[in-house]
Amino acid sequence: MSFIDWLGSPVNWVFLVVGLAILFSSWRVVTAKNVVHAALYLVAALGGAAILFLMLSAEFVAWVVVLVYIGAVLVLFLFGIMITRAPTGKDVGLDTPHKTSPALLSVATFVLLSWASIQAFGTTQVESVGEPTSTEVLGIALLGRFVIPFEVVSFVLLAALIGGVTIARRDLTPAEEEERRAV
Amino acid sequence: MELFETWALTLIVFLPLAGVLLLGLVPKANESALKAISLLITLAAFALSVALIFRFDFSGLPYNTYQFEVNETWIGAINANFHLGVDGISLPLLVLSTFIMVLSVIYSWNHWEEPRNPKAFLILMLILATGLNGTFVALDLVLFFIFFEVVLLPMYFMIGIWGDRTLRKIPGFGREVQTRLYAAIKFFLFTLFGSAFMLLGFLALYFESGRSGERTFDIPLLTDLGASGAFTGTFAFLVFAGMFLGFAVKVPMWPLHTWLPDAHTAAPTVGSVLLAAIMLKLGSYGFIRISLPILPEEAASWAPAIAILAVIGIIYGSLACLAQTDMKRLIAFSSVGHMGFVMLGIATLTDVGINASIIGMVAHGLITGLLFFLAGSISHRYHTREMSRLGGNMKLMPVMGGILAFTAMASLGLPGLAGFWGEFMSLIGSYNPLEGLSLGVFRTAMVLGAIGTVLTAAYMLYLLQQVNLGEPGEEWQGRQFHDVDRFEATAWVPLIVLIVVIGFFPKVIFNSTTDSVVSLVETVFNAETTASLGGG
Amino acid sequence: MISTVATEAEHAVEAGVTGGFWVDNAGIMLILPFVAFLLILAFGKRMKNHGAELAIGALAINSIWATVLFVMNMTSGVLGQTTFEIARIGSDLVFELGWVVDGLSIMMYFLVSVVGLIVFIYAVGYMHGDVRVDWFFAAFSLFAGSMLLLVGAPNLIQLIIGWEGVGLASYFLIGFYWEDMANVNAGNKAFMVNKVADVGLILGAIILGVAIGTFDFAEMDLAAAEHVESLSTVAVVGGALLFFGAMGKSAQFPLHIWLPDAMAGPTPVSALMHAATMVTAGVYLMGRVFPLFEYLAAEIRPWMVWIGAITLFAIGFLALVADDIKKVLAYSTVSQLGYMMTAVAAGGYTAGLFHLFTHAFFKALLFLGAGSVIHAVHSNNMSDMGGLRKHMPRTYWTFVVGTLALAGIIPLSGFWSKDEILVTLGFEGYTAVMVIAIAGAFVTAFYMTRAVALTFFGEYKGHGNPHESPAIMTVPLVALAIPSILFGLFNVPGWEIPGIGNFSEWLAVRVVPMGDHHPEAIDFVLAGSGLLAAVLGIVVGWAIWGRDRETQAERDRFDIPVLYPLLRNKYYIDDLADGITAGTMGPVARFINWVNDYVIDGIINGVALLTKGLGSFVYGVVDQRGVDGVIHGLGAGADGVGSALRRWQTGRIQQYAASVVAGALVLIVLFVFVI
Amino acid sequence: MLLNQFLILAAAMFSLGIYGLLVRRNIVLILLSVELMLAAVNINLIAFESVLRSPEAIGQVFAIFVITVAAAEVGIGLAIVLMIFRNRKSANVDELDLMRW
Repeated sequence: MSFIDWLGSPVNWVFLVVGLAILFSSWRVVTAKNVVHAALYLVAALGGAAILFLMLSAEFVAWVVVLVYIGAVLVLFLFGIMITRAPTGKDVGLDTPHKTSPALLSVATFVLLSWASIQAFGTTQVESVGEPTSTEVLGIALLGRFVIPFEVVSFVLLAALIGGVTIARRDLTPAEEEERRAV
Repeated sequence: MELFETWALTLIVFLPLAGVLLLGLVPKANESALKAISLLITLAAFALSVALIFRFDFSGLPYNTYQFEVNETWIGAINANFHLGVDGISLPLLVLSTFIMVLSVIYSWNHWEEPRNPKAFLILMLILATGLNGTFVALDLVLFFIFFEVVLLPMYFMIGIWGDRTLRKIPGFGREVQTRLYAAIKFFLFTLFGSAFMLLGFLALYFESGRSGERTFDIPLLTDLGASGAFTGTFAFLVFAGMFLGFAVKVPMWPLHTWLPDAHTAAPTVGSVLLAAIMLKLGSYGFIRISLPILPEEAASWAPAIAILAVIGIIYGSLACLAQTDMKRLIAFSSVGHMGFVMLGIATLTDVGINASIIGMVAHGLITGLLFFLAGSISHRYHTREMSRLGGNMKLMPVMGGILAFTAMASLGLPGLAGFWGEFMSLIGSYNPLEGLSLGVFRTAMVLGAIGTVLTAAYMLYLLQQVNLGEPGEEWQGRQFHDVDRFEATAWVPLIVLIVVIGFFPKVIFNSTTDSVVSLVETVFNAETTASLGGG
Repeated sequence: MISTVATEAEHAVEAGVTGGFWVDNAGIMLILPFVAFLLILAFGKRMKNHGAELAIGALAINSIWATVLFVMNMTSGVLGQTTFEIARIGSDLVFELGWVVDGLSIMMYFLVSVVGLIVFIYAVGYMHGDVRVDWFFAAFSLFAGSMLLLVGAPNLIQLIIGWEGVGLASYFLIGFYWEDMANVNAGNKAFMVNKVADVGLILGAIILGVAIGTFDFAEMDLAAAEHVESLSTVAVVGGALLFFGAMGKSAQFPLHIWLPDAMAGPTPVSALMHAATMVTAGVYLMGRVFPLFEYLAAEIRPWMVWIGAITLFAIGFLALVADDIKKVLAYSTVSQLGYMMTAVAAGGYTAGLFHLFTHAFFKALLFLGAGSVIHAVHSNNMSDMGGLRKHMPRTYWTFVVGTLALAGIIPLSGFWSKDEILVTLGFEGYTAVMVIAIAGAFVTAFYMTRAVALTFFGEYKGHGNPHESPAIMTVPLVALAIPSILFGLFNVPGWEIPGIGNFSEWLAVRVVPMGDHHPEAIDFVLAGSGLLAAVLGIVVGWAIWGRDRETQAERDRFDIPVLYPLLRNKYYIDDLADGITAGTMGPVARFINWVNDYVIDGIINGVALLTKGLGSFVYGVVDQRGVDGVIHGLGAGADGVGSALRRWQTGRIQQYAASVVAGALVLIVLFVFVI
Repeated sequence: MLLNQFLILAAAMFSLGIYGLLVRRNIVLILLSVELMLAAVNINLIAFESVLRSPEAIGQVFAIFVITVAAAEVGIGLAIVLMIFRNRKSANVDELDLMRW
């Protein structure tokens, strides 16, 4: 199948646009000199991913990504950035000076993974946008076969919640403690 | 009651672990709840093990048939199964283990070593209980190994945290070290050293068992293979050597015993008790359950060496006792001697000898356990274990002194008390060891062992003289000491009663062991058991 | 010189009674004192007489029981055995407990119960107002129970249990006043010497038990009586070992050293345990396994006879120099035990045990008399006594009765039993030993006369005003004096009490014939020489010591060169034993401990330190200076290479992460391309 | 649509994430890179699911799990960042050399 054939399908046009957007955003996430910008580019990359999910008839997951990642996690990140007083303007000191070997490693990873996928799957077709997987199916799966992992994950979340609070809470200095007791 | 048959052992082993979780939920400050839970858990395990006795089939099943078996796939990849079961040999030891655990909890009720932390201590005790109970019922080498090693950790912490805080000069070390730290690390490394080789032995057996079928860690299956002569030659020699190292360290056999006096001396009272009463038995039990049946030929060729080491242990341990100034250290060395008798019994490879070793283990568990309880209580009151400072205890605490005298007498193997049978029957066994074993070695061992009983008497009398008799020292004059309190009494009276009962009626143990042992010797060593008696 | 006036005993199994209430339940006797022991421990402190009631009550029942059995055995012979299994290993090794009722054990039941009862009653008076009276009676009951367990034992195992039980009670009671370390040491010495001997007992039991296939005495005796040839070697070794065990308990030379020291206990203890019953356990054991020596292990009998002979003669001499009246009696006991042992070893089953029987009464009498004296003058030393016959007439008369019995004056009991020993020695061909035994009779009479003279004659040398002991102490004296006089008549050669036979017949009620010989008529030559020696001893003794106070003291100080220093130092055997134990055990023990701490532990610690050292070497030298040094050097030399390499050693997370990624990639490549 | 187009895109995203992980100094940015990698994984999962079409939509379920765990990870990660920042006044990893000794 040639590239032209491939372009003959309109969904692939969509894919091309979204994919390039994702790639660009991702690239900016890891190279942006501004921390806030990096975070915002991540939003874009994830948004692109969500579109891909929609294309792959995973509607529910797509909206989860939008809600959880873009809605909640990113806000968390921005908070983190602000609290840690990370330089919000351009900052040359954000990266380590040695970029050669990470770059080599990441290229190698990419080559290896791509090569492996091509070898493994060749021209396997994905069904074009079809009937989206219903939330009902997912719900039954989550509370049926996967109920134990589901519960475990919810415990992980709970633990993360409590742990986050515990870790991040500042111990009062003796003076402050005194003060609090006085009140 | 099907449910009981299949779940009893699992419950006995894992109830304490469940107790650990339960204890974890109780706040540290709520001591009475912590103690009550531990007591209930250990009592439940004990009650279950007693129930086992009543439902146990004593009709003389052949060796390698186990009761209350559980056999579930566990780690399928290496064919390791969750295989539990008891037979006549392990039943008394299992009951001993659960029983001593109950008494330890009772004793702990108002005896906490500094730094006081009942919660942590009880949790460690319950973990220990799981390891100990598990080792006695595990029928899979991997499972056995895990239980065998689980025991190490709680004991390490018990010694390391609640141990003796005095400084000690160790030859070769630049500066003085805290006794507890030295002892804990030595204990841990020593035992781990041994068990590493043991694990290698287990793995070798696993791979070798693949020659004639599926690879397996299953002890009953390996026993069948061993009896059919599957393991021979250099392979068997090396495997036996590995397992020997693992078990001999735990027993401990001379010259691998030096962790024991340090660990015992430094450990908190309950730690010493559990160490002496149950943990030492893991090694000798391992010999009976694993080494002997799986590698019978090697056992026969190693037997003289084991007997010689055992006898050296008897004489050496007793002599070393005579030079001690520290009460607990003396009792610790006495264990070396007593376990020497146990190993001598095993080395004879006869029904008499192996029975002797089992009753010896039980008796040693009861007696030395009680001795360590006493030593703990005495040093708790006087704040010293130096025998030169003690003396006249009979005057200050007559009841405790009386119990100490009783226990010392039991320990020196007074006929009519539990300790006698193990020693006496070991000697009978070594008079007529398994056919083919060197009579010269074993009869010499018998004579030396008998001489060892004299030395045993000597140091026990020395202990009594130093601690109990004479006038109390100047520093104690006019001091009021609280004699045995009710928790101590509750923990000790059952031991005393059992020591007397077993002494006059050893059938309570032999009823369980003898059929299994006789069958073991007959099937594994193809021996005429009658050869042990009635020959010439 | 000796006519063969003896016939072999053939009436072995002649028992008319083999069951019935008294026989089948005889085990109650074995249990009662233990019950008393436990009850006294529990309630003794709260009782009026500190538990003496219980102890005496138990022994009173026992005495009645034993007397009934004794009389039944006199008239018709009693034989019975009841056992129950306490352990079974395989099909052959069976341990049992139970009780034997036969001539020998009935005699011992009678002895232990009756003498025990009398001594217990005496002890109520003697111990009045002393410390720990409840514990005294508890331990005494423990002793009585263990002793009955021992003599009632149907097999070696129960015998060993009782054997060690009496040893334990002995240890407790010798060290009864444990505030004083000297007493504690005496107890330890007794226990240890016995323990050494017990090695023989235990090994002997094992060898015999395993070889014969049973620990049961009856079966053992039967096997021996059948002269099973294959057992002869075993019997010699096992028999010798058993004898070694008996030597300890029955204080035979050179294991006698504990007995004189054992006098540290209260006097009733010395009377009952260290004179009348416990120390005779060895002789009893020899009697119990008598067929073994008679039929199988005859080779070792001469050795045993000579050990007995040395004991009876050499140790008797020691009594000559002792000032402590209890020590005199203790040496006398050892000497008499020598008689018994010699007799049994020579083949005189009846002779040895008859002497055991009579000796129990008169020696207990002597000890109780000595106790009465000690009670009055508050000192053990005869140099603090003298002239007491006026102050303590009842004690005096009974003591004299005991002395005459012990010396072997006709017709008191000691004469008859000693005479039978002499006859047996002569008959069995041990003429030299017989002569020694006659000489021993002289020595016995000699030192006993000294004791009587120094205690009761002359003038009072002590403090205060001695007076006769209360009735609770003197009545037992009389109660013992009567059998001391009369019981010899049980076994007069050629004569028997009408209708009930004589002692040798009673004793021969066993499952197999004992094969010993009895005189059929009095051998007047032998009896005369024995009597003459005794009388001579009394006369000479009286000539030396039977004077006034000054002479007594002076004569008592006299000194025969070589002999007296030797005697005063107890032939140096104690010193030798102390030297050996103290000189070897202590240093050896310390050496072993040193080996443990420095050699074995040294190796262990050395390995540990070595490992630790290796660790620091690897880290400090190889890693920090070596590897890092190389890297630093390279880094300094070639900046690019250096910084590239230094990455791996920065400790920064990201470099590690990079390594992880690189490693993962390598692994993937490996999996994809290679495998 | 080819399966590979998604896979290769995901591979690219993943590689970029690794790059970011290795070159960024600021911990917050490192966490962002990790998120990127997780997103790449999710794309893979979804893509495979749309090929396999399992009745229980296993791939999607797993993607949801991954998202959940990622959320937890971010929470904890940021908490740690906060703490480290408070103690060391810096959020740069190369100044965190506690592991070097």
